[in-house]
Amino acid sequence: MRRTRGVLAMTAAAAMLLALSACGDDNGGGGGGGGQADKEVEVFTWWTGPGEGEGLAALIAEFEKQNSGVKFTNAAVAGGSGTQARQALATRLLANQPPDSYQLHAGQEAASDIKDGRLEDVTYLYERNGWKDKFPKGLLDAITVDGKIYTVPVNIHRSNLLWYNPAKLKEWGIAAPPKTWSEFLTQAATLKAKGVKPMSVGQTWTQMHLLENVLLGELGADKYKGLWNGSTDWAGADVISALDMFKQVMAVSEVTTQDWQPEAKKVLDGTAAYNVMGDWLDAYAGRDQKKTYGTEYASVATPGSEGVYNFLSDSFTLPKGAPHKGAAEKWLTLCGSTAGQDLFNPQKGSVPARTDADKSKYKGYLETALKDWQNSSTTIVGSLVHGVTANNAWKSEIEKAYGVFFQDKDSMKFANAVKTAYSSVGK
Amino acid sequence: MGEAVGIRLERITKRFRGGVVAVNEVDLEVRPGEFMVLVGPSGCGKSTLLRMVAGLESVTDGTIWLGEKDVTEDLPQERDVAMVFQSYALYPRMSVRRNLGFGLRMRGAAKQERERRVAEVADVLGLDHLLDRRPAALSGGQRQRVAMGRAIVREPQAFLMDEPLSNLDAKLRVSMRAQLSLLHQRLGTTTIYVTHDQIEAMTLGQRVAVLRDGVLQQCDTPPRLFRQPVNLFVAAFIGSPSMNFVSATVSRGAVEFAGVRVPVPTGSELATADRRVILGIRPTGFGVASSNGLPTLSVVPEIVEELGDERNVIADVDAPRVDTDATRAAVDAQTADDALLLPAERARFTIRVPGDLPVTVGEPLTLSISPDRLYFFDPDSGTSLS
Amino acid sequence: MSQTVVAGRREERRPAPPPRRRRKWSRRLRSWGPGLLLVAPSLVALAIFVYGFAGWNVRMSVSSWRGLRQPNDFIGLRNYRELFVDETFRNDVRNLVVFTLVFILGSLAIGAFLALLLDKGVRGESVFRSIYLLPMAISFIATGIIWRWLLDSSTGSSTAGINKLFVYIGLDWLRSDWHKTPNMWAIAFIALPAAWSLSGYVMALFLAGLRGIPEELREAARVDGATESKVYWHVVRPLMLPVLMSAVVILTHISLKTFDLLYAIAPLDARTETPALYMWYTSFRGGFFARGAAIATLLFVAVALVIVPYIWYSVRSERRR
Amino acid sequence: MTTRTARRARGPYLRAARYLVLFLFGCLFLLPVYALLVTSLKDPASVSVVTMWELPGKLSMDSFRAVWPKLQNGFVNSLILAIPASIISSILGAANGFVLAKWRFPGADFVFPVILFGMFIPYQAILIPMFRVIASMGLNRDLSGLILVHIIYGLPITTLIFRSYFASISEELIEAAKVDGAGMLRTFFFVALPIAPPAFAVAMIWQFTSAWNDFLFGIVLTRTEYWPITVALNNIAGAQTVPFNEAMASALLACVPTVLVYVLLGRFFMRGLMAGALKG
Repeated sequence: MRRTRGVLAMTAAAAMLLALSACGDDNGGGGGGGGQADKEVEVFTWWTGPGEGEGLAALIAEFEKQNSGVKFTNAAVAGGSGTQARQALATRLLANQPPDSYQLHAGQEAASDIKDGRLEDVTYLYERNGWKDKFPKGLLDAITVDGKIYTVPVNIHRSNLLWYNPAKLKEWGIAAPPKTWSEFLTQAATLKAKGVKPMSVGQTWTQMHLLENVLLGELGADKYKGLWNGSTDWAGADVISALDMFKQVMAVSEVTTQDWQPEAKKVLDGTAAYNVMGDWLDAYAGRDQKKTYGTEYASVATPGSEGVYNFLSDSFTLPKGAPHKGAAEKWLTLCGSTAGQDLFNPQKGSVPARTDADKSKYKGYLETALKDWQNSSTTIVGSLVHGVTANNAWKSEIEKAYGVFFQDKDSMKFANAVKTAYSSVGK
Repeated sequence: MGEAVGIRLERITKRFRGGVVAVNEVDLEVRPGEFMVLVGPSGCGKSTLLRMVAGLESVTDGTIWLGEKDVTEDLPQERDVAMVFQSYALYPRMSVRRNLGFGLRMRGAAKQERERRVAEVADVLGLDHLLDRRPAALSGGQRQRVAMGRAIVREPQAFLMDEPLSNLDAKLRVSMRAQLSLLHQRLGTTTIYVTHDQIEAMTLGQRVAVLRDGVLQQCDTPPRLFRQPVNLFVAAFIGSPSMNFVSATVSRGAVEFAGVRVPVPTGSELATADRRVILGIRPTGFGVASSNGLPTLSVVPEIVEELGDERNVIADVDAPRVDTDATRAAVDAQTADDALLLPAERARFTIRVPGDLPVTVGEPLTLSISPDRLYFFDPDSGTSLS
Repeated sequence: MSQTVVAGRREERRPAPPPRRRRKWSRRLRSWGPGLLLVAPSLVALAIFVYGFAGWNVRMSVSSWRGLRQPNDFIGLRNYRELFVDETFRNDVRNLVVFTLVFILGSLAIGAFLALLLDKGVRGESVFRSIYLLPMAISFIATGIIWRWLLDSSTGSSTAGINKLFVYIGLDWLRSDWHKTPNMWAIAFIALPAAWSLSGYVMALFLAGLRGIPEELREAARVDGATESKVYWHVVRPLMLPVLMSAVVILTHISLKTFDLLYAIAPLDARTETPALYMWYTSFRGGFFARGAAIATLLFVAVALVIVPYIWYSVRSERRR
Repeated sequence: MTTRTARRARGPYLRAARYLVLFLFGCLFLLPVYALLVTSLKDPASVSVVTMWELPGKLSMDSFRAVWPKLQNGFVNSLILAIPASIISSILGAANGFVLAKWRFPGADFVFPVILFGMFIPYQAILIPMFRVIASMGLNRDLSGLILVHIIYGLPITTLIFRSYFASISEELIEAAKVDGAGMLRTFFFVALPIAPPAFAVAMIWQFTSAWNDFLFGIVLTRTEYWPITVALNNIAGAQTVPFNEAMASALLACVPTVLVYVLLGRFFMRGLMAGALKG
């Protein structure tokens, strides 16, 4: 009987506590900035798959070497491109119990958190470590909001890549990967005749990854950029015809609900000819599947996007109310340092955000990618799916609209939905 | 637990939510150590009254005194009474020993005290060999005795028993009745015993309270109930087989029915009255025709019930039958219901005759009626006139 | 001296007892007071955690809360109006209706059929029973993961899962894309794992119902000449209606609440999205908490429409019995 | 042949057909479990989706060894969560059920349906407010918030189970205890609890499985190191980047405890249903 009374007390206490706390706005955050001697740091990422997992592990090892005695908690939530991580993080932010640092795509994805006053301004880290001239101007512009910088980019990924298996392509009598999407459609016809699936596409976010690159290929860099700042009219004829092209590309592809790795494997195994995916596919194909770039798998810019670098960047933040601020700053400094970036990027399969990285570490695909990224004539555009061009609210509305578009194939309705969403939440 | 105390009920009323009055202003006093029986047809409020004394039913009006203490509003656990239920209500998961000791345990009696009293009662009731068994492993009679034991161990100020023998078979019931009386003589605890069986009431009760529709008809010793019933209902209810009734007229000092005139006992106000009455004669109230000059009545026996050393002769009499709600209420407690079998106007008599008297169905039988064995009731109110 | 007490009045001899009303109340309080005290904490907790939060959720659904900063404004039913013209929401509601229908009919059919088979008493009944009840022990997440591979829709040489089974037993024309078929019936296939998981429970409910019917009723019908099928139709069927209703109500409420199964089988896939999932994505991915609260309230109302009459009916029939 | 002998002759065929159908359904129900077992016991190298149904060449525990480190934390968390939650909500449910069945207070008939509705509430409708309150109390920093929530939302079902079970106690037993001097608590302790084990079994099965299998509360109310098994499982196998055999092995490990509970206490569950405990 004693236990029941104990429990009754607990439930009653809980109810009373509730009355005290009332709903109101989020009350004060967790402990203030920790002193120098933080014993622990919790970093939130979605790097659990092959390639990205090893990259993160290398960084953590380096961090623990530099800051012995500081326990590193890797709060990683699986799910390609953070599909599930965003939700787990949102609950933490809503409860005002942020981790010490969390992974974020550089660009608009950070906008909503900045608008809600959740991120510390880290410009002082840039000045302290002299990073301002170490990062390309295009990237800095993308991550500066009202003159302040809130994120430390660790790497640069390229979204507009078409992956294929050179040996298989020759075998199917295809001279070279298509330069335009219409050329891809013609190639698709011959491939289908040979019983080969022209393209493999995975679950929703990989489909939208394909969509953004079809838009880029059909509209060109300037009009593509206009899509995100309101200057290009989504309902315009050119956008509609680009959307129709996307429908045709999807029609000839094998679409499943799996994440990107199984779809990439189909290209390596030769059951599918092409797959449009970011350059993290290189780490998966190279290290995990033990294939060599150039012979067993290769990549070119997606049709119509030659010379354009559709970039996205993984970056880390310093949330307001981070329990261990000191340790978090050390983590961000490591992420922004050449040593850190050169340790991480080769594993992850991305190029370093810093321009002064040690080029010798980047071989195979990364070598060409680094050359393209640092070549001043390359035009840089931002990725929608990976958070550069749209804030979370608008992006989730676009995802919603895409869900309908996927089923009823109505381009005009999709375009209008995206347009109205932009006016209500996009800016 | 202190010597026996009396129980007094003052103008006790019980009205249920639906407006049904189960008990209607009952005044009743049970003297210390007395064995009082509440009897009456089903639905007469006897159980409700008992449950009110136990505290299991709230009292709408009136006061209940246990000795000098007003317990009307006390909870059952605050009253020093013990109750034996019709279904025995033994705790299924407890052994007989723990069942017997449960009451004492609840009232905080020390362990050795409990064990001593349990052993003592188990010995008295012959339950020693059953102490470690579970109720499910006992026979009906044994379970009944454990239920009794549980009350006795408590040595409460009063026992309350709600038809405790009704679930036993006939033979066992008779022997348990005897044990109950013996126990009462030994323990002397004030007891209220509820039953619908009037034989049980007459044999057990030092005094018997007859109830009908929540109203106390009469509370008296069995002999006086038998001989001086206050009204038609009590007369019809007490006695088995029940009293015979017939409509008759009293004139010039004698009552006349079915062609026979029987003088009215001198000295009663009926001697000078000239009115209609309801005449009652108990089956044992008839003599066998003999020369002692008593008025005789001849009847033609239709059924003869063989009881061994006695016989019940059932015959109809050429006089109007009495069929009031009082007799019907009383009858519903008995088993036989002859009213339906007979044409409306002829009354049916049951006559108890000695076993060796030659009686054959169809052969007329003459019976003598002695004036002092007659009962007279007012036809309208049913109250007794003698 | 015994005194004959005649029905009727007797004058007062004792002093009048203290005022009756106060002490009558104290008796009533002392008799059921402790009971209420023992139940009170649960009542308070449920009042807050169920009804308090549902109310608060409604309050949120009429605000314009988006992003992490919660405004206290009031915008009336705008969120609800927007939902009714929202193509995704209508699509999700249609999906939910299709899922619920196929799930309930499937589970009822399998559950009832198995219960009827077992009702006659079969040797090894408890083994069959535990096999059929087993899937209920497995969480929807694990079920989702297992069935995602079983409902594999690849073709040609990489055929797998149930399609592969069809090939083994020569029914390869039965091959299907399962929940990846492009039309509205995609979600119907998700009802397959759901039915697999809960038909055992339906079977248990029905078996309990069948066994609840006293044997004498069936024997009486047989004596009156009814054949076995007539006995089932005329005696058993009417008595099984309450059990059938409980099963339908319980399955409906489970299907309306389904979230884990869909989240595990096909996350972020519009073809198999239901309002429960839409609420999750729009709140925690897009930050549209007010719209999420509105969807949740509509879900609450839908469940209440099914459950409240059912509870009211079963409480009333319990009182009548 | 007269109809009677025909019917008797047909009898054995009917019974054989019935067994066959039951056996077939048995296989259908066990098919997914077979796939689960076979795949997780196969040697990881030889595992492929296409050969899912083939029996394992040689048995190997490698898949389990590979996933156990990732699941271990979740497994322990779920035990810490499910056991106290089911015990406490069952005890509270027993007390509520007893009061609502045999120690009724005015309005008890109104209170019970109100409690009962709590069982059917869609968690989405209370998710955000509940999350805000638990977070503001700081209970989402470890498992205590999740345990409290599972106790409270488990109360309706356990109260229902015990109320319908205790309704079968004869009224006279309760009155006998009263007259013997037992108040409410002691009557509950000495009369109701001793015969409550079957109802406890049903309540414990139901509560343990629902706490163990819950996902939505788990993902909202806990941090990474306090994730229950379902969230950990979804994080491993849900991301699809994990090989097929590891997904199956982790799914298998995740449902071992609940399957065990069902197999061991299954018959209580049926008896509970028979007693109308879950008629609901």
